[in-house]
Amino acid sequence: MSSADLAHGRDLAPQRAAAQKGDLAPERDGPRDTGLDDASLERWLARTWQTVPGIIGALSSVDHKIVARRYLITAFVFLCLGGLSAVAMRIQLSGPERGLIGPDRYNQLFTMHGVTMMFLFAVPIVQATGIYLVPLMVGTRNIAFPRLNAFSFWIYLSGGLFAWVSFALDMAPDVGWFSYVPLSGPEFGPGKRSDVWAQMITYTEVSSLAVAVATIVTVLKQRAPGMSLDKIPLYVWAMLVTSFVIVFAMPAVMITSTFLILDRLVGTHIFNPAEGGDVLLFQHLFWFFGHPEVYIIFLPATGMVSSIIAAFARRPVFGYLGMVLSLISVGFLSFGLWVHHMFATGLPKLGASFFTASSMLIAIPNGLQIFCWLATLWDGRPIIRTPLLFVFGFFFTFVAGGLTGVMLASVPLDLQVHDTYFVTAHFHYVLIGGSVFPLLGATYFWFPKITGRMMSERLGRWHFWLAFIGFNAAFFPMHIVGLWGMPRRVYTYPVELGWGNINLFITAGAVVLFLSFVLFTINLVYSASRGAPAGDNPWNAGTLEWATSSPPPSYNFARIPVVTHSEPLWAERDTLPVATGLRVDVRELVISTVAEAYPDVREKSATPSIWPLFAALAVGATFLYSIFSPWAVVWGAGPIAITLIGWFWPKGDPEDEE
Amino acid sequence: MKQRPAADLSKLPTFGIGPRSPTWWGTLAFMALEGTGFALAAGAYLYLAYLSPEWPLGVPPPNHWPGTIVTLLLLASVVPNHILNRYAEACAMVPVRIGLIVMTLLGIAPLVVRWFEFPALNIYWDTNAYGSMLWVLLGLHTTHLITDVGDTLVLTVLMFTRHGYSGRRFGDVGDNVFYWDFVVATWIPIYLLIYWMPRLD
Amino acid sequence: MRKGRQVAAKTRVSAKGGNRPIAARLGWTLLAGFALMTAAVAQSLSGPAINPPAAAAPPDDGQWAMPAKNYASTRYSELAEITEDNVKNLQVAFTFSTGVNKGQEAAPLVVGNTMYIVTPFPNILYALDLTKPGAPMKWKFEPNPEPAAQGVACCDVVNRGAAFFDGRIYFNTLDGHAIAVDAATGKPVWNTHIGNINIGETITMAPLVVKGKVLVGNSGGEMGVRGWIKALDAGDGHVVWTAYNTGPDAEVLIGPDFKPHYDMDKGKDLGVTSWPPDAWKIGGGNVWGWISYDPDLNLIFHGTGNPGPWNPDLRPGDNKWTAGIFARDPDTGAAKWFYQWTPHDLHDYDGINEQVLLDMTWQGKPRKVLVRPERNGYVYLLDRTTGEVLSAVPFGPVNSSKGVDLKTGRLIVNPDKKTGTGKVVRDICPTASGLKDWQPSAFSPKTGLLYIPHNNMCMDEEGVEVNYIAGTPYVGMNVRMIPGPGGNRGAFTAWDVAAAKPAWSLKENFPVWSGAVATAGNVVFYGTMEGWFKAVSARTGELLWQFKTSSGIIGQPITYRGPDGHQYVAVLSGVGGWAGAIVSGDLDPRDATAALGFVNVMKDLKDVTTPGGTLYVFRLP
Amino acid sequence: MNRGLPCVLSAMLVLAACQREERDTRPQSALGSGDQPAAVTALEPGGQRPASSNNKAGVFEANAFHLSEGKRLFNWFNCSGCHANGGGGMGPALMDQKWLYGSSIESIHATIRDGRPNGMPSFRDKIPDDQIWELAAFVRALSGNAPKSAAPSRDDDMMPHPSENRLPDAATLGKSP
Amino acid sequence: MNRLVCSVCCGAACMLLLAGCSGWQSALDPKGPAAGELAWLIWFFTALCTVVWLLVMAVLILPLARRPAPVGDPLVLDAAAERGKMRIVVAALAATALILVGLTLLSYFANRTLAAIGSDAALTIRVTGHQWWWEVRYENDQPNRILTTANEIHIPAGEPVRLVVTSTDVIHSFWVPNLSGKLDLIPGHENVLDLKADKPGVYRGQCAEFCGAQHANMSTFIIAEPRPVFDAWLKDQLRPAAAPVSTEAQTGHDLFLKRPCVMCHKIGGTIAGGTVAPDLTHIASRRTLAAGTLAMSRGNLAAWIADPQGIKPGAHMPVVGLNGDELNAIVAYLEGLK
Repeated sequence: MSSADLAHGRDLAPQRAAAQKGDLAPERDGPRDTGLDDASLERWLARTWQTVPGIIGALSSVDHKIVARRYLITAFVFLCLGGLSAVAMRIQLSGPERGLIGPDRYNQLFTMHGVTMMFLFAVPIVQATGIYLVPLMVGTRNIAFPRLNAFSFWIYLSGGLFAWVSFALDMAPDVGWFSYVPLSGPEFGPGKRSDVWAQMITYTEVSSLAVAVATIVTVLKQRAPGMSLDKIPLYVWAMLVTSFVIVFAMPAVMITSTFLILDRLVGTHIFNPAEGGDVLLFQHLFWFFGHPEVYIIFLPATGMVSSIIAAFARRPVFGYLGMVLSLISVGFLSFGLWVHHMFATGLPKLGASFFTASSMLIAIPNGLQIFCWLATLWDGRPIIRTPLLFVFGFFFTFVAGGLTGVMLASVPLDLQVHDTYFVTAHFHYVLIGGSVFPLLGATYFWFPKITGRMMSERLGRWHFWLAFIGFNAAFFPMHIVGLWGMPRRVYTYPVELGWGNINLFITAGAVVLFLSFVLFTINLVYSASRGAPAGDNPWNAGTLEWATSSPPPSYNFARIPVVTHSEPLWAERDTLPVATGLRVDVRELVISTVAEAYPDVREKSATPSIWPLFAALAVGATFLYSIFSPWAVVWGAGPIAITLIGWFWPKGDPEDEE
Repeated sequence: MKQRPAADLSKLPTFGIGPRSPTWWGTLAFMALEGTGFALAAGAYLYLAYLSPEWPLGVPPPNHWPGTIVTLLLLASVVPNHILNRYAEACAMVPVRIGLIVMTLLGIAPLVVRWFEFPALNIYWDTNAYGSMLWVLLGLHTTHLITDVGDTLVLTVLMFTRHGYSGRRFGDVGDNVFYWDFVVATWIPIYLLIYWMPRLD
Repeated sequence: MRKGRQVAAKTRVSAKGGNRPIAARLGWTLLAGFALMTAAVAQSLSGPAINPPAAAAPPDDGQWAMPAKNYASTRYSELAEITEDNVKNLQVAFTFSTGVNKGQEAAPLVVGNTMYIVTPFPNILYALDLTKPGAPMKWKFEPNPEPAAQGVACCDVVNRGAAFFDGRIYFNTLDGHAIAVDAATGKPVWNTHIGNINIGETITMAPLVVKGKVLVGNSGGEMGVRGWIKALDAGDGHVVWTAYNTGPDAEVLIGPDFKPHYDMDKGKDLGVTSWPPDAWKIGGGNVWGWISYDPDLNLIFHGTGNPGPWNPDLRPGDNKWTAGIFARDPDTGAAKWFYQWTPHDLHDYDGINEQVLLDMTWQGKPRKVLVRPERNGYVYLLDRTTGEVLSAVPFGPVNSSKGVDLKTGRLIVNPDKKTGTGKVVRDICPTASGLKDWQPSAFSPKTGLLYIPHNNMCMDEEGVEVNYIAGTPYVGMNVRMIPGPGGNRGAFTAWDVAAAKPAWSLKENFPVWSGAVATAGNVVFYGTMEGWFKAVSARTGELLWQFKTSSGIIGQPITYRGPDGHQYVAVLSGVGGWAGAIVSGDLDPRDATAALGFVNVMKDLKDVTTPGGTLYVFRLP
Repeated sequence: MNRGLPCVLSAMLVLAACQREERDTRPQSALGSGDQPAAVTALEPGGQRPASSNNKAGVFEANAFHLSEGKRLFNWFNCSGCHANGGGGMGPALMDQKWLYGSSIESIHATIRDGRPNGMPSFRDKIPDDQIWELAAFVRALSGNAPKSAAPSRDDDMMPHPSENRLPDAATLGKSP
Repeated sequence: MNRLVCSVCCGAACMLLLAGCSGWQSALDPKGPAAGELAWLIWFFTALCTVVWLLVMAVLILPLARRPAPVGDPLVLDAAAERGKMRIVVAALAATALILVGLTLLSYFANRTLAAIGSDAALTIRVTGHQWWWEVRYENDQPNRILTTANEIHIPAGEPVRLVVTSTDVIHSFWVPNLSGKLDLIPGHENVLDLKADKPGVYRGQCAEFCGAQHANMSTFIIAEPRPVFDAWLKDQLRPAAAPVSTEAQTGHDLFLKRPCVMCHKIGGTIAGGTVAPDLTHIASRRTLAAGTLAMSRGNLAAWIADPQGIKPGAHMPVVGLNGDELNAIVAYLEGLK
């Protein structure tokens, strides 16, 4: 690619005229990286892109890696909380008629487990991984809208705290993570428990949506020069599709939870069957989000699997185009099958059969992905390391979960297994198998990039086998006990039904699974401080994140890479082609065109700011108050507006002015 | 890893307008998600209407004049909006300032209508599900009006400060124009749903 | 907002494709009120004579000894001193405060030179001496009923009047006593306890004395009370017979003489088999309205109240013998025939309204008939010897049913307006209070018109779960009433009995909850809930005179010849009853379901009237 | 900061919420049998009346679960038959500020338990004492005397009246519905 | 490694074989045509899915058995081999699609079979869900033969029965796995479930949609009996409650009507007419108490009345505070209500 290509058609004639008239401030210029030697370039960039030390600096940081790290750690803490609540439930269920936990607390526990795992762990952690990796993989210096990104973290953190503080106060939601009306409605859900659910969902989804928007724009507009659509890493494709799914699915749950809080708080009748509302409307709206939600969690995992498989099989993933198309079609199809969560509600038979067909249909793109990976592995000569072990675990469990999913898609069959432990087993196979195992693999895979140190392979293998055995021991028998008639969400069961032994076995499995996570935590903490130094590219992988140092500097890349191949580091073994000409005294990055990724504009990325935190606090306080009074919206509007103006008002930085 | 310069970006402009700017794409993404919200709320309205033996429930259709006036105002505002857009693209400060003031006023005008319409509506939100959905739809759109007018207002003030002499600000004006189009575009289906669908029978 | 709803209700009733017959009838009703007015009047004046049977309506003696004036229940006086021309000169002769500010539904009685008034709870009986200026109190009798009875009285603690027979005044107290008082001295003669307030039984009706028997029925259809009618010996008050209106034939006094006209009423123990097990024991069918008596046929006619609870899901079946009419032998109580206005009543259509006994020519044949403007919205014409329905025509907007099948006698229920547990059915017309409730109409043989004071309202209903707990309400229905088509909540309609269509109709803002009286001077009197006492022309409905009383009027006006030989008109003013409970009970208008849904449609009544209890008597100067 | 926010939040919520959400299904031990009848009038000879000695009933009033149980029982025990959904009918309105027999929760408890002469039946022995307290708390909530944050909102039945959160705001909107 | 995978598979297979063992409330132990159809479907799907899964696992694991070859250039791919692989992938995809079409058709036809089961049902039973019990009403054209009972549903064996299910509070789900799939009870909706028990027997069911505090203890029993036994039962249940036979039972009867019991429960033939709690007219003829929470016995009755909140916390049955004698008397009375 030559400079001539880049300049083609990129001029701004009218604007130049305006500048001459004085309507535009004259373009300022500063030092460029063109002639700088590596050391002084890095000095310049480090000073420009640094996160200011000190507490204010930390709170103002807009570095996508710092925000992502916070996200990852917070999500991990919520994972632990969710896991602990699961263990507590399993202990209660380890035998028939146990009195350890009463129904009231148990119902809060399983609700918190579901809410935490779905909204506070699974979605945030896949997004957090994306926040960290996507800018690196597309070769840019920061995520698009970095302040929005920081804002979303504060929102997420306070939303999660909000949920768990209310749990500590005995006011956690107790109606299940999908919180069906009328049980969660004004008449049958006394107190503030369902309000906490509703507002906490709306609130945390604001953060997911913000991150999704940032991710989309990063992928579409900030790719390194030359990274045309067919050269985007599969992981980035997965995050892009996921973000689109989020953009179209999350509003549904926000609408649902908003309708619910309206019903509860200001007496609307949207879900009141007596006054023209309908309780099934809630389910339609919720599952319009709820089913894509599964793919929001699963699609990024497929991206991780693709990355790991490519690195260990030592070849690009087989069938790139097929993989991308299957990602996109899964994204589309995920919106067409929400009704299969409602087969037992007595829908018209023909409509239900249609949804059987559409639910089965999604197995085809998923199958294509599986086949492509298998073909890739078949071709390669994989060396078994922990990340790949987890990918094998993923295959083992996810395929099983996918197949039980096919069973659930069948209307008549679903009528027997719906809302039983069979379903519990199924979605844990899909979510843990399909998402958590890849995530764990991804942790082992990218940990060296994030920390600069390798994780312990020995502990990793122990971790894998404990997790794998514990997981299957805990969840495989659930299929059986579900078919034996055990409904989900029961806090106890009678002796006569003979579910005692198998439940004891399940609990034992759950404990093993939990222990594996203890081991994982130890490995994380140990390796972060004592692990072997990793180097830039320990796995000798091909995508751009491995082109920079481990951990990456605040500016990611000293010079923006120019991409010629979908696995740039494999294509350019010795020297990486880079672009020059960016300013080093301000946060300048390259905006490129959507399809071809021609460099188009040198735009400035936002500087650190404390205002996103203030804005998050204002929004958080509004939401908290809104549980108690609808006037919160009125009282909260002022502070929110002020913080937002503070956020967007130019402070005289060059980044703001040009 | 060693690096070799392969492209020189120094001649690239420092700001882009419209689809060339990431902000435009961010705005588009927000429109997509808000549009989904509108679509789902409208879907819920239609779903409940379909289930009901009659619609609206227990009241005559709402007086369409406030809605019609708002529609006319909004449609009329599209013209100055796009004139403003042209000036913003040309980075012409004085016309942009005038255009922003006009757009602020044109944004406030429908809000004034709404201010009188809400208390005069045919039904309250807590009367029945029809009332609830009516208020939800109207409220949703009013919220967008308010936020966009707020946005326009701040931008107007900004354009009168020294910060206004920046390509980015003109880009922001373009995005504001873009978003206003969205606010107008979402109104049309809601207008038909609220005022004319109940009169179809 | 309310205005909007009225319009909506109207368009729905008239415009919906499914309701075309009703719409057509409604059109008739409305049209008739204006366009056909003159024609109707002309026809009624020239048409064949319709008169009450002479034995049931003897020549007028200027007295008013029973609330319905006579056994034929015509509420028609032959006094003609007050005429269409001079009624505008009416002025107050005297007033009298009853001292009780509850709904005054009673008709004053005038016998000889004394006027008797019975108040709502605590049911004080006053005797006023009409011979002296200002009609001072002659005596009063305080029965001191149990105050707790107020807690089980549905719809205000009213009393609908006393009856005079053979030197005694007979009346009932809210707490279930029938009492005979010496008319001259005010001393009690006997006092029989026949109702048990602990299971919710009260008595609000005016007794009727027939052949030495005092006929009394109980109230409490909203409390799970089993309805009955008793005959008490006028002499000593002992119960001669009791006829229940639900349960086995033996208790309903259905015997071999029982010959209902329609198949649906034939069968053994229908009072049991048309109910779910045990439900008939708490099934309502009370007798709290009007009884008529035909001496020639030796039959009494009484309606039966609604089945309980209101929620129809809890009582599948026809629910015999509720919401119908019985013809019984007054001596034994034995039922002769029965007709059910509203089988398996869905909307609290009590069947207790007045029946006017008339002899007329129907389709060329002379028939002994019974005219009855019924709560479900139809004016029924029944052959009173057999119970055959000759015609049933709606006299206002009705969409809860689509007419009466004259072959089977069955009301054709509109399935769209069928209520049930957990679903709100909107815009049911008429309301639970009926197109016309207890408020009795008057019939003038001079015009051949029946003057019907009635309501014009619709309602939303939702069945809900309900527990039977003895002595507490057993309703199971949330109700919310709204004004009917046109927005006027009441109307005063003159019904041409021969033509079976309205002659004219006056719109009233509030339900016309008072009775009517017609006179030979071609003047008809009625009162409104704002407190206006109105005189209108019997032929055209033209308003001739009105007087604003101290409170809303829900009482029954009467007219009599005073000791001075002049004609007087009397009425009790004092708002209350079900319709006026919002004022008399000081209810909260914010709750749409208050007073079984009536409050919702009467929110503004508190702004126009206050509780009261005053007798007004008028005469020409 | 990160640590400060949750602390402040939790402190606030602890103070505000703990008891409100507790779901004690056997609360009888919290109160005596309620045998000490409450005075029903504010008028008392001999100067100032002594302060109420027993404020335990407040437990019921501030607790969302008990209020919602009270609301359920209000319908189950046919209270709604006479008092409708607070607007009254055979019995007086409960959602206004007029109290015939005293507005304290103890007075209402006494009213339900022992009845009142003008028609209110006595439910002594018919309703367990806990449930009477729950009913009394709900009755007070009807007229806005319980914390709104704990009070139940609309029913899933026909709308009887504007939602609880709307009531005081009718004036703000300039007219009542 | 391989051995381990094998043993896991074997273990899984063994567990599946065991699956048929726990018969009570098991979808795998069908006792009616609907459940039979569904069990067949479950087994078929399971078998097919197992085969698919084993194939995928085989393809995954087999290359591991090959000796790792030296790593080549990651980007140099043999075009012919790629094309060959593409063919295999496409073939696998086609096979997947074919299987899915087959399964979709299979479920469609199974659905049709299920719909046909109750087309000639002579008996309609209305089941209304309450927190946390089932109200059961046997519909009849003759109103006085309508029977209302609770929690236990007697049906004639070998005959299709139509259940009309709805709810008055929250969503519940009716599920008797041995006989049929589940169906939700939704306020504002009426759903129809047809079922048939092939043989007499007692089949346990349980609420399958989370419905609040006592979701776990909301069970039901379907008792299928030969037609004559069923008819006799129905007739017997239509009788009013048995009169108390002992003085203690008489005392209990009186207490029942004087104490809080009367506020919620119905006993046919007495003034107790509550509908918000289970009908107790023939409570002693039922197998269990409190929607399957306790077996019916004198001791359990006493325990339940004395402390329902200890047994079923959150249930709507309150602690009523009876002394020992009162409790015994009421239990004696209820025990006589056969």
